[in-house]
Parts: sequence; structure tokens; C-alpha cells
Amino acid sequence: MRIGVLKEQSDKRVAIVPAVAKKLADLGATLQIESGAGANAGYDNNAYDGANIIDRAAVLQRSDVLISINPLPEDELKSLQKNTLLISEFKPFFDKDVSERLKTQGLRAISMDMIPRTTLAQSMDVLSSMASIAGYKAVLTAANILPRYFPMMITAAGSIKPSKVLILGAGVAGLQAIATAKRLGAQVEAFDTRTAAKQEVESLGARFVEVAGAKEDTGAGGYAVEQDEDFIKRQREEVQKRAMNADVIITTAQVRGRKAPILVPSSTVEKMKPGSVIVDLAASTGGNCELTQDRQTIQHKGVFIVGNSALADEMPEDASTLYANNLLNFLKLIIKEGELNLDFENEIVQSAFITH
Amino acid sequence: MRIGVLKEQSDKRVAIVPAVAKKLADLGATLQIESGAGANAGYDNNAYDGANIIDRAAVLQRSDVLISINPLPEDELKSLQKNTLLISEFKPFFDKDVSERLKTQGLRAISMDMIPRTTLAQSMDVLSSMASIAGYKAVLTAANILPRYFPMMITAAGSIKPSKVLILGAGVAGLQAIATAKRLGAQVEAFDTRTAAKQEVESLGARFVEVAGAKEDTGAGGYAVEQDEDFIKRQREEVQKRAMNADVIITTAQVRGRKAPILVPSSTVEKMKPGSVIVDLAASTGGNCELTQDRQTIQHKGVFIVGNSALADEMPEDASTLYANNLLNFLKLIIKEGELNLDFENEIVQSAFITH
Amino acid sequence: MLISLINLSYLIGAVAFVWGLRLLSSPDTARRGNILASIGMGIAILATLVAPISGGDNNYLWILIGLVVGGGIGWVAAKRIAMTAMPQMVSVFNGLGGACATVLALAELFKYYDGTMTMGLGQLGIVLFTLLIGAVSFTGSMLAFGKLDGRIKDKHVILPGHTIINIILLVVVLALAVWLMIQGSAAGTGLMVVFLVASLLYGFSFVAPIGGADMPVVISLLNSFTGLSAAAAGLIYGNQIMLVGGILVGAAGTILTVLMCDAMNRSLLNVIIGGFGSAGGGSKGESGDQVAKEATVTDASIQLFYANSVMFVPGYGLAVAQAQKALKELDDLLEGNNVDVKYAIHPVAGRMPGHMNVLLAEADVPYPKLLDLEDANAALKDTDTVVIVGANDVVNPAALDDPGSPIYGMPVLEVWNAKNIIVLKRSMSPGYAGIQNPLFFHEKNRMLFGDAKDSIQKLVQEVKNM
Amino acid sequence: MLISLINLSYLIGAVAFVWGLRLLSSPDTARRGNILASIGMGIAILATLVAPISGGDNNYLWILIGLVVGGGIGWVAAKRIAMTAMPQMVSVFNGLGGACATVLALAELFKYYDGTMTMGLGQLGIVLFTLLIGAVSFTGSMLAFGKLDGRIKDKHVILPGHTIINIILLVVVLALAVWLMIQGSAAGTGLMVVFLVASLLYGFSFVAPIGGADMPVVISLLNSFTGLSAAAAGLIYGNQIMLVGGILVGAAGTILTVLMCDAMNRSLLNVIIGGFGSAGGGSKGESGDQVAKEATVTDASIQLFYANSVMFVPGYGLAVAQAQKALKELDDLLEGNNVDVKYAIHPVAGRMPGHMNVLLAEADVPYPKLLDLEDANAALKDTDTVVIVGANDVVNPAALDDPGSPIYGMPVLEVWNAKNIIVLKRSMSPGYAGIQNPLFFHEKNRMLFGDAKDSIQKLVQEVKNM
Amino acid sequence: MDTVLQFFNEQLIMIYLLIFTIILGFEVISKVPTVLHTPLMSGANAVSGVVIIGAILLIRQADSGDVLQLGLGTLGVILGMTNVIGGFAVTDRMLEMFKKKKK
Amino acid sequence: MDTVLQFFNEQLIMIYLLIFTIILGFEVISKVPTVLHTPLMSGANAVSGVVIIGAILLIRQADSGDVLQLGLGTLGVILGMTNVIGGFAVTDRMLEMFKKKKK
Ligand SMILES: NC(=O)c1ccc[n+]([C@@H]2O[C@H](COP(=O)([O-])OP(=O)(O)OC[C@H]3O[C@@H](n4cnc5c(N)ncnc54)[C@H](OP(=O)(O)O)[C@@H]3O)[C@@H](O)[C@H]2O)c1
Ligand SMILES: NC(=O)c1ccc[n+]([C@@H]2O[C@H](COP(=O)([O-])OP(=O)(O)OC[C@H]3O[C@@H](n4cnc5c(N)ncnc54)[C@H](OP(=O)(O)O)[C@@H]3O)[C@@H](O)[C@H]2O)c1
Ligand SMILES: NC(=O)c1ccc[n+]([C@@H]2O[C@H](COP(=O)([O-])OP(=O)(O)OC[C@H]3O[C@@H](n4cnc5c(N)ncnc54)[C@H](O)[C@@H]3O)[C@@H](O)[C@H]2O)c1
Ligand SMILES: NC(=O)c1ccc[n+]([C@@H]2O[C@H](COP(=O)([O-])OP(=O)(O)OC[C@H]3O[C@@H](n4cnc5c(N)ncnc54)[C@H](O)[C@@H]3O)[C@@H](O)[C@H]2O)c1
Repeated sequence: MRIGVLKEQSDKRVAIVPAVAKKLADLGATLQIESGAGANAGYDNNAYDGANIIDRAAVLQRSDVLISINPLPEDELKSLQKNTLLISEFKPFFDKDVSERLKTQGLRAISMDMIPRTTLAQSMDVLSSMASIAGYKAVLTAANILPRYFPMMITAAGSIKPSKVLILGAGVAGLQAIATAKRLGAQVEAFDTRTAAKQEVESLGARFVEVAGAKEDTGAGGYAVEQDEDFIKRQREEVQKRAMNADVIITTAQVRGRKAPILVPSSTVEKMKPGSVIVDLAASTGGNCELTQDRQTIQHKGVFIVGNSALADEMPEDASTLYANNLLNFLKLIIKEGELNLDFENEIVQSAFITH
Repeated sequence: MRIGVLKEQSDKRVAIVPAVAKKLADLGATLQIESGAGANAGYDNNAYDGANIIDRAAVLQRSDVLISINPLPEDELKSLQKNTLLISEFKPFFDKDVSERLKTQGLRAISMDMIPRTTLAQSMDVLSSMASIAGYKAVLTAANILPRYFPMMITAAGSIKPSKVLILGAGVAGLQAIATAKRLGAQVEAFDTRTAAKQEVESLGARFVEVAGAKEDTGAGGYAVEQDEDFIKRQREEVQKRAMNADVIITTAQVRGRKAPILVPSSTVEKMKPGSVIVDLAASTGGNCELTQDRQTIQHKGVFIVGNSALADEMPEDASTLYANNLLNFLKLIIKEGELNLDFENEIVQSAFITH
Repeated sequence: MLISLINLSYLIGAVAFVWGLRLLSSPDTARRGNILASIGMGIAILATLVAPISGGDNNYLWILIGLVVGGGIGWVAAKRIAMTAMPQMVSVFNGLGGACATVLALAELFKYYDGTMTMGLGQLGIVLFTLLIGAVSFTGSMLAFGKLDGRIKDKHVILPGHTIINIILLVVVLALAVWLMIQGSAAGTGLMVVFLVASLLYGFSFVAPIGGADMPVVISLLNSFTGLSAAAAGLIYGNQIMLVGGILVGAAGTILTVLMCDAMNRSLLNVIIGGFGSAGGGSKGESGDQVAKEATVTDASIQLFYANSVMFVPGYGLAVAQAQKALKELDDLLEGNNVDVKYAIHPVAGRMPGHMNVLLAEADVPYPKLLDLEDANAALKDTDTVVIVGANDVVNPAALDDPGSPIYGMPVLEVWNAKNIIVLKRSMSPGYAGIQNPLFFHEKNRMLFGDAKDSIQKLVQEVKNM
Repeated sequence: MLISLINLSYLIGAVAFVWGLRLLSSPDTARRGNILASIGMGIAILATLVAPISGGDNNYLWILIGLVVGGGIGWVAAKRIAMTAMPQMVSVFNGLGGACATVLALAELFKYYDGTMTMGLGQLGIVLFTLLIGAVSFTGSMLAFGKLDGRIKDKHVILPGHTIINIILLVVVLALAVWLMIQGSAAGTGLMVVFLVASLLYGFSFVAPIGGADMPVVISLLNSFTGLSAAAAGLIYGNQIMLVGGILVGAAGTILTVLMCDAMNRSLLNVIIGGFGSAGGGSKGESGDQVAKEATVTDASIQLFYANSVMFVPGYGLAVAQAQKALKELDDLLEGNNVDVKYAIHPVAGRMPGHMNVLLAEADVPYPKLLDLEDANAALKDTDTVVIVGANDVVNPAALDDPGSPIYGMPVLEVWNAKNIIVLKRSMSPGYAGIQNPLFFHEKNRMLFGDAKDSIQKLVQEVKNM
Repeated sequence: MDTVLQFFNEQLIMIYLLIFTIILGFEVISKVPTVLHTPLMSGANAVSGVVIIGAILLIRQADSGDVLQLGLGTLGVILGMTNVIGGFAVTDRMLEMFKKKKK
Repeated sequence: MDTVLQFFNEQLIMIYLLIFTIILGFEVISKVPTVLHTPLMSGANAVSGVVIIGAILLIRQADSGDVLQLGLGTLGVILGMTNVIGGFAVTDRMLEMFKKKKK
């Protein structure tokens, strides 16, 4: 079985790192790596010894399984053999007909972002590993942009108050952001609609901002449910109050398959101190801040709004390592003795397979 | 007495912030601020209410005291009235004839970087406040560039070892860098030639790298003395050993009035892991790393070398506040009842006055 | 001259008892205290053997037989018994002591009723008291032994309305005693036997309703009874050391009983009439039909203090309780006592990647002490005690051996390979995955219920006391 | 009947003494303990007043005069005395108790020598013992008082070769006692007076070489002497409560003396022949000709525990000692006892801007507890106790009032506005600026020498005990 | 009543001794750490075996022909001796685990 | 020697009492925190004033004409009473500061 690994087009990461490549070889697979695939993540071609380093066209044509983090451009799909198994993050919740499109091309596809968020599947859960990096990076980015100190400083040249950091959405990314901001000495508050979030936030030593009346999310598989109008209104007011005092806001609130809720409207942004920073990790699904521009950092009335939801990309080495490990753990599930062995009884395999 | 405050030409900071402007007015001075002086630091013209906002030419011509962080361009000096008192960082240790040049122009000058590093003068010590910011920012910059995590992470997608951070030179900037890197969860080692440094490093919970035989610095007023050849050689070897393992090196070693010692030669850089980061805060005096380019970030064999020694500039709001407070404390010493009152008996005034 | 020596021996014996008990109450000196007390006992017995005696044939052979047989039984029993069964053993020994006092009282009464001896009213009272107390201590202790050993279940011996039965029995026994005193030597051995049987019955009935978990308290109480019976016997024989030793044990036993109740946060009365309570109010450790065994803070701290290696397994509960600094304190304390302490970090412990790392870094736990899954599983085999601090799913053996489990196939920390397991959590509720954890019912495991920070702080206190 | 009542009263009194002392040894109950003991004393005195007595004229008037005069003096003295002079007062009271015993012995001897009474050899010995011990206690206590009060300086009373003089004196006194016993009633009052004077002299000489700082230990020792003399007097009068009370104080006083020596890390012997040592071995607190006063951990912890507000002033020494977490623990402990705790952060404390912030954040001290220079100086005026933890230059008053000082003009934390100051540092060495700090010699200040972390941990222990 | 009072006055010292012994018993135990509860209980139990002294006296005072008394006495010695030896031995075993290291 | 032995046997209970009192004295004090050393010393000192009982007995037993004895006795009462009252009062004052709050 030949596994092809492609170089990402606009991403510094690589789906398979050398250490994982070796382990895949041990599973009986033949690795074919696009030349330069790992270069931006710190792995040059030599690092992948044992694997075939070939050019992109060759990888595309000669692989049984094709791995990339971001889906291939549509035009390249045609060059593939029938029945090739594609593994990428297809985001079928947003790209609703991707499954159909691939099927008509005679391809099979696994979407890594569809792996269930269960305890068992956590070792394959790329959303978690990448969100964790994004949360960490979001704080570093904000700290770097903010024209002020994060920690408190009583110095001979005056006393500096600690920065106030507000985290909206305490999922994996939000929690990591809380931990990182606390480490840097900021005063951290966080908010989330899930009821379990309060305890989780407090388990990191941060304060939870409470808004009464959130809808329960039991049964939604750990994903947040959409909240009603009135609630969102009261919540916005609360956020507005906090935002006026916050130096940094990091938003991570997402609702699966929908546009991200607007938690920070322009009116709020305008009340913030100049120089303050908003990092919007939900930018790719529309953003939690009204003014967010996807993949851009803008300044609005002195407030920086970072619309980069692919922050993991900016820590390519560890991000690639973690991603590759997740992939490895998943591939172990579907490769038996060097050949594909798809058990559709298995909940994980079943959820992840979007086209077969 | 009219105090003029200029907008910096290539610096986001401003020497006087609105709060300090008010206090200066209370001391009896008339403030004349160049329009837009504080804009990049988050203070627009309106913030300076009570002060005269005028254009640059007017400030230059009509001030008894002229304040800026960086010295004025030579050509502007001609437009000044005779006897004008300039307050800037003239760095007379490097720009050795600045004092003469100013004198021939009939100007008087105070160099803020010449304020003695004594306990008494610490509230006016801009080198300390700016170095502290630089140390903090250096770590954030490194963390942002590094393609790896700082803290240890044991996750479902693999275990990430904590990054190793090596700090060379444990002065004010170095200590702040130690503290910040430790906060972020890195493993921190530090080195300095001063004997007191070991205790200071350990007082922040970091490890001190010991190299036997450093020259004592007693009597040099807290500044490091130059070390002999053999010592520097052994030290380089030690650094090389540590550097090969370090993910981040932050260098701050300076010797007053001389080129910064080379602590990280190219050969060392080449042995570092790709993706590692060197932040060289001594860049402006030649750099502690052989490859450092002043004010540039370069990449050498995969290693990032940040040659920015003016990191305080990247946190303009707090940097300006602290700077302005230092200035205020100093001005209180030389302004009595709204007029200049220069007491050359005073050690601080005497040291700071480079031309009179 | 000889008499002085005997008296001096008794005095030394008495002081040895007092000082021995004193030493017994501090861990450093406890062992010496026990030896001192036993030496005191040896001196007292020797002195009694050689003491000049008026009338009587000495009959040393009989004594020798008794000493050898009794000593042999005691020695063998004490050496053979398993560590875990020691409290039962103590209970048996205590019962025998009570029986001995009863036998002495019977011997006096036989002489009294067959007319070979006369007694004043006071003395008769003392003898009857000795008999009663000794008998209660005997049957009570034996039942306590049965309960502790698991041979007798609470339900076998608790009658409905047991408290009332007890009160009635007590009244009967006391009435019999009064009647025997009024009758004097006219009463005869028949009535004496009735009194004996009633006393024995009361001892049994007294202990019957008390829950199995309260047995240590009961044994302590019965021990102070035995002490009193020995003191009373001392009055019969006019012997100071019996009196002093008996009173001492009576007092010490009583206060010890109270302390034990305190440690359990209950009153003595509550324990004694606890028969009702013990049946209802299901313990925290129950779940379905399985029962998880609870550890006391003391048990747990002993297992930590005397271990060579300890592994902490932190989980989400550590974070919820914000117990990381307390845990580090416990760590430092144990390291200071030459215990090797490590932390096993499961990759998914907590609620975000690296959750445990963040917490433990905050508490300044050095990185080399943190083991990841693989290293930890290798190290667990040689670990004496594992302490699971608010973790659950990550130590669930079902992941390895129950194909029906939703987490089947996930690698977990194989804590059951260590010698002892202690789980700190608040209840039997499941963790994030919402599934029951068979580990809690593992024979090596003991639950220490309560908020993790609380529990750890208690452990710190207790370890400091050692 | 009456006799029984009297005996019962004495019994109750004795038990009250025992229980009172017991309660006195725990801070929670100490006050109650003192009251209980005093009630016991009252009962015993009352009983003695009404006890039936064979022969003798009662002479209640004389007694009444004595009670009123003595009670009056005692009461007024106890109420008037300044808090700081209490140990001296205790010493005086103790001496009076010893004198009382001596007076009793003299009264017996007068009767003996004028032939109105006979005595056995044993009894004579007891009387002489009473006289000797009482007299030693009397003069010894009086000298201790003088030393403590500063009226008598060590140098006034220490003779060269004092230990030898003491040994000779002791031999003389003992020889006199033996001689008096051999002579029996033939000895006469003359020799008795010689014995008395020698005893008084020995008491004085015994205490003379002991350093002023060791006086509390000596008082405790003399107190146990007084106890013994009371017990001996109890034997003279065949009175149980004197005997029991005296023995109790003798035993308790002895162990307390040993404990006090332990707390000072010295042996009793070392204290008693300490005359040589006390002059040499200059204290850590000396610098030039000024001497800084030292605090014990106990003093310091009392000042913390009973304060309403405490301000910590951290400096570079906190960082060097890495004592931030210990400090937080102390903070938590004090807050738990309703002490308001704040931290005063001087802008240049430590070795880098924000050094203290980094440390205290690491220890999780909440931001609102940190006061900057201005706020701190405002709050210091209402602060009961300031603890300076390894800071030096930042609390140097010379910055404000010594124009010659290199730091003159720098704003500093005006800690001397608080009620008490405690400085934790290792020695008298200066800080970064290299200049001496007059604060250390401020009358409100006490130095607690040692590594800051060590000292704080000791304070934590001590405060926990309160 | 009178006999009681008389007894009280005669046995005064004895009563002192009893009361002091009780206080002493309380005092000696009252600060014991919970770890030691069980060993202490066990040690106290061994001490209560002092009742064996009575059994020995019983035998020694008996006629060598009085089988009832001798039998009871021997039974008493066996019971008491088991308590004493077993008690001390088991306590010692319990305390073995405290012998390790100290701070 | 014989008289000593005889005394020992006669006063046996008394000796028990003495020894137990000593142990009790040790025991009661041995765990006192250092904060209480001084108040405890002071309290113990007040108790040692029990010697006043002897002075009272001395006066009561004296002839009303025996001025020497009465004088000595009265002196003793004054000394003892000062010790007792002063001792308890001063102890109480010392302990006042412990009356504040408790954990
Ligand atoms: N690491 C991640 O990225 C991540 C993210 C999301 C979910 N998860 C999931 O979370 C789970 C993590 O496993 P885990 O073992 O760490 O936690 P867990 O299985 O959720 O169990 C935590 C246990 O801690 C106890 N607890 C809670 N508060 C406590 C307190 N104050 N004191 C003492 N005990 C307390 C609870 O029992 P009581 O209520 O009885 O006290 C609970 O059983 C896994 O299922 C994992 O898949 C992980
Ligand atoms: N903040 C800054 O940016 C900065 C930078 C450079 C210099 N400085 C200067 O540093 C000084 C700071 O003042 P400061 O009051 O914080 O410190 P300091 O004046 O330097 O005094 C520190 C004191 O701590 C004591 N100490 C050291 N180790 C200790 C330990 N383990 N345990 C207990 N005590 C210990 C030392 O006394 P012992 O040796 O007797 O124990 C010393 O006197 C100022 O003079 C300031 O100008 C400040
Ligand atoms: N079982 C596992 O091991 C595992 C692993 C990873 C994640 N999870 C769970 O999956 C869930 C989703 O995690 P995620 O980080 O991918 O979430 P996400 O990225 O989908 O959303 C981020 C957070 O935003 C919150 N949110 C949504 N709408 C909001 C609103 N209007 N206001 C405020 N907050 C809002 C969500 O509740 C969520 O916590 C979490 O419960 C997480 O614990 C479980
Ligand atoms: N009195 C005060 O309040 C005060 C205030 C600020 C600074 N200071 C003191 O002034 C001194 C200088 O501080 P700075 O931060 O401006 O120093 P700096 O910027 O001049 O130098 C930075 C550090 O590099 C070190 N260094 C020089 N050569 C080196 C070499 N070859 N290898 C390794 N390290 C080398 C120096 O020892 C110094 O610690 C320090 O001692 C500081 O404590 C005192």
C-alpha cells in the first residue's frame, strides 16, 4: 500500500513528520513524500530517510492513500486514480456537498475533523491538538501586539496594572488560552455557554463570567448548542461591560456547522481602550467579533483585531508532530498488515468516512 | 520655562505622556508638544490637554528645554536657539564626540543614559525601565517565532518536552527575560560574568551556568568589566555546549563603551536545531551573536536571529509611560519653581550633563 | 526485706506501665514503650511468683503449666496472624483477659458459697463487679472478633428493637447482682451461674447492634472494661499493681475510645446505639452490589510514609480542587522522608491538552518527575503506592479488558500493577466518559472520599505527625 | 465528718492544681487553667482555716492580718506592674514563696532548740532541707529580679573563679547541715543562724554568674526549688496538699526549665555554669557600638497572631531565600485568624523592575494585596506589625533624614510608623547600596536572624501552635 | 454514711493515687496521633493482662488438693498469659512498621 | 537500713503517689508551646505558694502568747499570700492577650 504525503499549499505544517513516517513504514506502508513537504516545518527531504521523495504529480498519481492537512485543489482531483483514499480536513459541515463531489469523481475520503470528540478517539483528534496550539498562540500573539505589559509591575518608573484578558468560549483553545494568559501574569476572566465550562475555567484558576439562563448542551456530543435571542442579548451586554475594561479579548466560540455567534459587536470594540487586542479564533467561520476579517489583522479605532484562525500554522514544527501523531493513531485503526482494513462497525471509522 | 516634546522619527514611543505632562505643568513649566507626538503610543493630541500642540518647527525654535528619546538629526540642531537644553539618549560612550559637537553648536545637553546606576537614581534610570521591557518582549518574540511550544505538554497526540531557554547576560533585561521565560514554562538557564549574578539568577528560580575564573567587577559601578581571552574561550565552549541543546537564546551582554562581546559565534549557531531562535538585545552595539544584523531578523541555516535591540519600542504605551516617569523624576531634580536650577554638586546631574 | 523487694518490683512495674503507655503514644518511641511495659509485666509476674504468701501450697506446677500453655498460645497466635487481621487478634486477647477476671471472681464465689471463705458486703460487691465486667468484656470481644473477621455479619445478630432488649438485659443483670448481694452466702452457686450466663449474654447483646466498621472503637471500649475488671480483681487480692495497671488501662482505654470516635467524627453514644444507623444510610463506597473499600486518612498516610516509591496520578479532579500546591507539599514531605515520588501524566487527563502540565508547573513540580504514559506504566510495576488524585477515566481497566466499554482500546495507566492504590475523589460518580470504573472495586484499592485538596491536606498533617 | 470535708477539700484542691497546670499548657485554655488553680488554692486555704486542730489558739487575727497584708501587696503589685516587667515580678513572688518556707523551717527549729518540741532525725533533716532550699530560692530569685530589671549588671556580681566559689559554698552549706543533724537539739540557734546565712549566701552566689539573658530559665529552676521547699514543709505538717502541690510544681518546674533550655538550644548545665560564656561570643545583632535587639520566633509569632493588620515588606532576600511560597502560607494562616495581611512593594525592591511581582505572582498572592509605595506608606500608619523579609535599602530611614547618606532623597517605605517591626535577614550585613541601616536599631524593631525561608517556616509552625 | 466517710479518710492516699492514676491515664493518651490508635489499644490491652497476677496468687494460695480452685486458677493463668504474651507480641509486630527512617 | 525498708513498706502508697505526681507534673507540662513558657512558669509559681498553708497551720497551732511563733507565722502568711495572690493575678494578666479570636 502506497501512502502519499503532499506539501501544503498555504500552510507551514506537514501532515506526516519523519518519526511518524518511520512508524507507518513499520505498519507495512510504502511512503511517498512530495519533495519539500516538510521544509517549512523544519524537516528537509533528508529527514525522511526510507521514504520515496518524489514530485507532486508522481505522488498524486501513484498513491493508494493521499494525505494532506488541507484538501487538494479541485483541479488536482482529476489526476487521481479511481478509488484513491483522501485523508484531509474536508470540513463537510461547511462545505456541505464535498462528499458528493468526491463521490462523483470516484474517490473515497476521510475527514479528520469528523473524528468523534470522545475519550477513546482523543488520540486521533486533530481539532483538539490544533485548537490547543491556537489557544496558546493566540495569547502570545496578543501579548506581542499589546502595547502594554501583561503582568503587574511595581517599578521605580511607576506601577503597571496587570492586563485584563477576557476569553470567550472555553473549549480546548479557550482553556489553553486561559492557562497561557494566567502564566504570563494577566488577570483572566472567561465565559462559555456550556455548564461544565464554569468548573473547567475555575480548574485553571481563572474567573468565570456568569450569565444566567444558558441552554443545556447535554446530548450534543460536547458541542455547544445554539442559544436563544434574549440570552445572546444579555450575554452581549455582559461581554460589553467586561470588554470595556479588557486589554485583550480572545474569542473561540464556535457552533458546529453554523456561522460563529457574534459576541463582540462593533459598538463594543469602539468602547475599548486604544491599543487593546482582539484575537478571533473563530474567524474562519465568520468570527465572534463583528469586525473580524478572516486571515487579516486590522486596526479599528486603535483596537487590533486579529482574524487568524489558523494559528497552529505558526508553530509548524510541534503542530506537525502532533498532527502526524493523530494521523498515525487513526491509521493504525484502518491499516492491518500493510493493507487498508476498513471496519465500518467502528464508530470512529464510520464518522470519519465521508465518502465511500 | 518652555519644555518642548518632539515626535520620534523612527520609534513608536513618546518621551512625555499626558499624565506626566500635567505634572510638569504643575512644576511650573509650559509644555509644547509636537502634533502627533504620542499617536503611535496611543495618545492623540487631545489627550495632552493643557499643553500647546504645535508643529515641529515651532517646537524646535521656541523651547528652552527640548525632550526626545532619540537625539535630533544633526541638521535640525542648527535651527535651535543658543543654550537650548537638549534631553535625549545621546549614548556618548559610543558617539564619542557628541559632547563636542553639541558644544560647538552652543547647546547644552543631558544624556538620559548617563544617569548613574545607583539606588538613588533608579527612579530616573531609563536604561533599567527600557531594558526590563526589552527582556520581557525578547521572550515573547522568541516564543512567537519558535515553531515549538515553550511549556511541557503531555497530550493525546504525543508528549512535547519543554523548550530550553538560555539567557546570556543577567542584567536587568536578562533577569526579566528569565522571569518571563520561566512563567511560560520553559527550562531556563542563564549566564553572566558578574559574581552577584549567580545569586540573582537563582533568586528567580533559574539555573546558573557556571564558568570558573570570571574577573571580579567590584568598583565598576555595576557594569561588567571586560574578561580575558582564555576566559572568553572557555565560556564560548560552555555556551556552545548549551546552545546545541537550546531552543531559544536571548543575549543581553554589554560592556559599557565597547563593542558587545561575541558569545554566540556562527559555528555555534550552525549546530543549533533548525527553527531555534536567538534574540540579540546587544545588537545595537555589535551583537553578542556573530551573525546578528542590527534591526533585522535573519534566518541562518534554519535558526532565526532577531537583531532588534529596541524591543521597548514594540510596547510603546507602557514604555512611554515608564520613560516619561523617569524623565519626570529627573526633571524634578533640575527644575525649581518653574525654572532650571542646575546643581552640579549633585552626582546625578553631574553625570547626566554631557555638555554645559 | 523480701516484702520490700516485692513492693519495689510492683512499684517499678507500675511505673513501667505508665511510662510504657506514654512512650506508646508517640511513633518514635512506641516500640520502646511496648517493650518497657512488657518488662514491667515480667517483673510483676516474677515478683508474684516469689512473693511470701500466708497459707496455700504454692502449686508451682499448675502455674507453670498455665504460663507455658498460655504463653505458647499467645506467642504463636501473635506471630502467625496476618498483618491485616491484627485488630481481630487484639479483640480475642482482650476477651481472654476479661475471661481471666471472670474466672478469678468465680473462684472467689465458689469459696464463698461453699463456706471456706467469708466476705464483707463491699468485697462481695467487688467480686460480682469483677465477674460482670469480665464476662461482658469476654463475650463482647469475641463477637467483635467475629464481626471484624467477617465470620459474623451484622444482619445475623441484630434483632429488631435491639436497644430495648439491651436495656432489659442490663436491668436483669443488675437486679441479679443486687439480689446476690442481699442473699449473701445463702444465694449459692445456682444463682451465681444464672448471673454469669446473664452477664455473658449481655456482653454479646451489647456489641451485636454495633456496625462492623465501628468495631475498633468497641474493642477499645471493651479493653477499658477489661482494665476495670483487672483493677477490681486487684482490690480482691489487695494487690497494688493489678489495681494501678487496671485503673490505668481503664482510664487510657476510655480516653482512647473517645479519641477514636473523634477521629471518626462521631460521639461514643452514637457508636454504641448505632445499630439502627449502620443498617441504613448506605456508605459512599457502595455502587450497585459492589462495595468499594474505604481507607482512613491514617491508613493512607501510613501507606505513603512507609513506601519506598509513590506515584501520583493527577486527573481533572486535581484541577477542580485546585490541589496542586497541596500535592507538591505532600511530595516534598515524602521526599524528605526518602520516598521516591513521581507523577504519572496520562495524555488525556484533565480537560485540555497539557492541563496537568499547567497545574504542576504552577506548583513548581520539576519536569523530570513527570512521567508520560509509557514511562509511567513501566515504573508502576515497581511502585509501592499509587495515589490517584481526582482521575478516573484514565485509570479505568475496562479500557483494556472490557470490549464492551466505550473506551475499550484506549491506553490507560495500569495502576493496578503497583502494590497499593489509593483513590482520592468525592464520591463514586463517573468521570467525563460517564462510565463506571472497576478499579474502585479492585482488591488493592482503597477509596479516600472527599475533596482532593482537603484529603491531601489531611494526609500532609498526618504524615507530619509520623 | 469535718475531717472528711477537709480532706475532700484538699483532694479537690490538689486535682485543681493538676488540672489547672494541664490547662495552662495550651493557649486556648490557659486562662481557665490559671483560674482553676487559683480556685483550688482558695479551697485549700479555706479548708486549712476551718480544719479542726489539736492544741493551739487559732489566733485568727494574726492570720487575717497576714492574709490581708500579703494579699494586698500581691494584688497591687500584680496590677501595677508594666507588661514588660512581668518576669521580674514573677521572680519576686517566687522568692517570697521560698522565704515563707524558710520562715516555717525557722519556726520549727526555734521550737526544737528551745525544747518545746522534739524531732526525729528524719524530721530534722526535712526541716533543714526546707530551710536550705527556701533560702536559696529566696536570694536567688531576688538577684534574678535585680538582673532582669537591669538594676544589677552581670559584672557587678560575677567574681573571678565563680564556679569554684559556688562549689565551696555548697560544700560548706551541706557540711553545716550534716553537723546540725549530728548535734541534734544541742546545736542551738546560733549555728542555725549561721546555716541560714550560708544558705542565703549560696542562693545569691548560685545565680550571680548566670547571664542576664538566661534569667527566665533560672527563675523557672528556682520556682521548682520553691515547689520542693513547699513539699518538704508539707511533710513537716503532714499536710497532703502542700506535699502534692509542692511536688507538682517541683516536677513541672523542672521539666519547664529543661524545655526553656531546649527552646534556647542550650543545656541546663550550660546555662548554670554559663557565667563564662555570657560575657564573650558577641551577638549577631551587634554592629559598631549599637546593638540591635533580637526577637525570638515566639515573640515574632505572637506579634503576628495577635495583630489586626500585618504588612509584609519583601526585598531581594525573599528572592534569594525563595521564600515566597512559605510567605504565602503564613499569609493564609494569618488571614484564617482574622489578621488583615498586605504586601508593601517598594519600586526598587529586588534586582530587577517587578522582581517582587514575579515572585508573589508565582506564590499566587492576589494582586489587590500588593500596595505600591504611596498606598503602603499611607497604610503603614495603621499597621500593627510590619515584617521585613530580606529587604534593606528600601526601608532605610537614612534616605529621609540623613543628608549625608548616598540614598538621601529616595522615597522609602516608612515602616517605623507601624506599631512593631520585625526584620528577617541573616546578619547585619548591608544591602545593595552597601550602607548601614539605622532601622535595625530602631526601638520598635526586633531582628529575627536566619534564612528568610527558614524563619518563615518556623513562624508558620509557631502560629499553627497558637 | 459514717463507714463511707471513715473509709474515705482511711484510704485517702489510696484515693489520691486512684485519681492521679486516672488523670495520668488520660494525660498520657490524650495527644496520641491517630496512626497509633490501634497499636496503643493493643498495648493497653496487653497491660490489662496484669489480671494474671490474681490467677497466680489464686493458685499459690490454694490447697494442693483443691482441684476446683487449681483448675480455675490454671484456666485463669492460661487466659491471662495468652493475653499478656499475645498482646505484647502483636503490638510489637504492629509497631515494626514504624521502625523505618525518621525525618 | 531496716528502718528505711520499713518506712518504704509503710509509706508504699504515699510513694506511689509521689512518683505518680512527679510523672504527672512532667506529663502535663511536656508538650507546652514556647509561647506559654512564661505564663506557665508564673502559674506554677503561684501554685508553689501553697506553702502558705503551713504558715496558717503554724499560727493556728501556736500559743496566743508565743510572739516569736506568731510573728514568724504572720510573716510567713504575708510572704505566702503575696506569692499566691500576686502570682495568680500576674499570670492572669499575662494570659489576657490570649483571649482574642481562635481559628
Ligand atoms: N485532556 C483533554 O484534552 C480532554 C478534553 C476534554 C475531555 N477530556 C476527557 O476528560 C477525561 C479526563 O480523565 P480524568 O481521569 O482526568 O478525569 P475524569 O475521568 O473526568 O474524572 C475526574 C474525577 O475527578 C473527581 N473530582 C472532581 N472534582 C474533585 C474534587 N474537588 N476533589 C476530588 N475529586 C474530584 C470526580 O469524581 P467525584 O465527582 O466523585 O469527585 C471525577 O471522577 C477523559 O475522559 C478525557 O477524554 C480530556
Ligand atoms: N529593582 C531593581 O530594578 C534593582 C536593580 C538593581 C539593583 N537594585 C537595588 O537593590 C536594592 C533593593 O533593595 P532591597 O531592600 O530589596 O534589597 P537589599 O537592600 O539588597 O537587601 C537585601 C537584604 O536581604 C538579605 N538577605 C539576602 N539573602 C537572604 C536570605 N536568604 N534570607 C534572609 N535575608 C536575606 C540581606 O541581608 P543578610 O545578608 O544579612 O541576610 C540584604 O540585606 C536597592 O538598593 C536597589 O536600588 C534594584
Ligand atoms: N472527549 C474528549 O476527549 C474531548 C476532546 C476534545 C474536546 N472535547 C470536548 O468537545 C467540546 C468542544 O470542544 P472545542 O474546543 O472543539 O469546541 P468548539 O471549538 O466547537 O467551541 C469552542 C467553545 O465555544 C463555546 N461556545 C459556543 N457558542 C458560544 C457562545 N455563544 N458563547 C460562548 N461560548 C460559546 C463552546 O461551548 C465551546 O466550549 C468540549 O466540550 C470539549 O471538552 C472532548
Ligand atoms: N542601583 C540600581 O538600582 C540599579 C539599577 C539598574 C541596574 N543596576 C545594576 O547595573 C548593572 C548593569 O545592568 P544592565 O542591565 O544595564 O547591564 P548591561 O546592559 O550593561 O549588561 C547586561 C549584563 O551583561 C553582562 N555581561 C557583560 N559581559 C558579559 C559577558 N562577556 N558574558 C556574560 N555576561 C556579560 C553584564 O554583567 C550585565 O549583567 C547591573 O549590575 C544592575 O544590577 C543597578
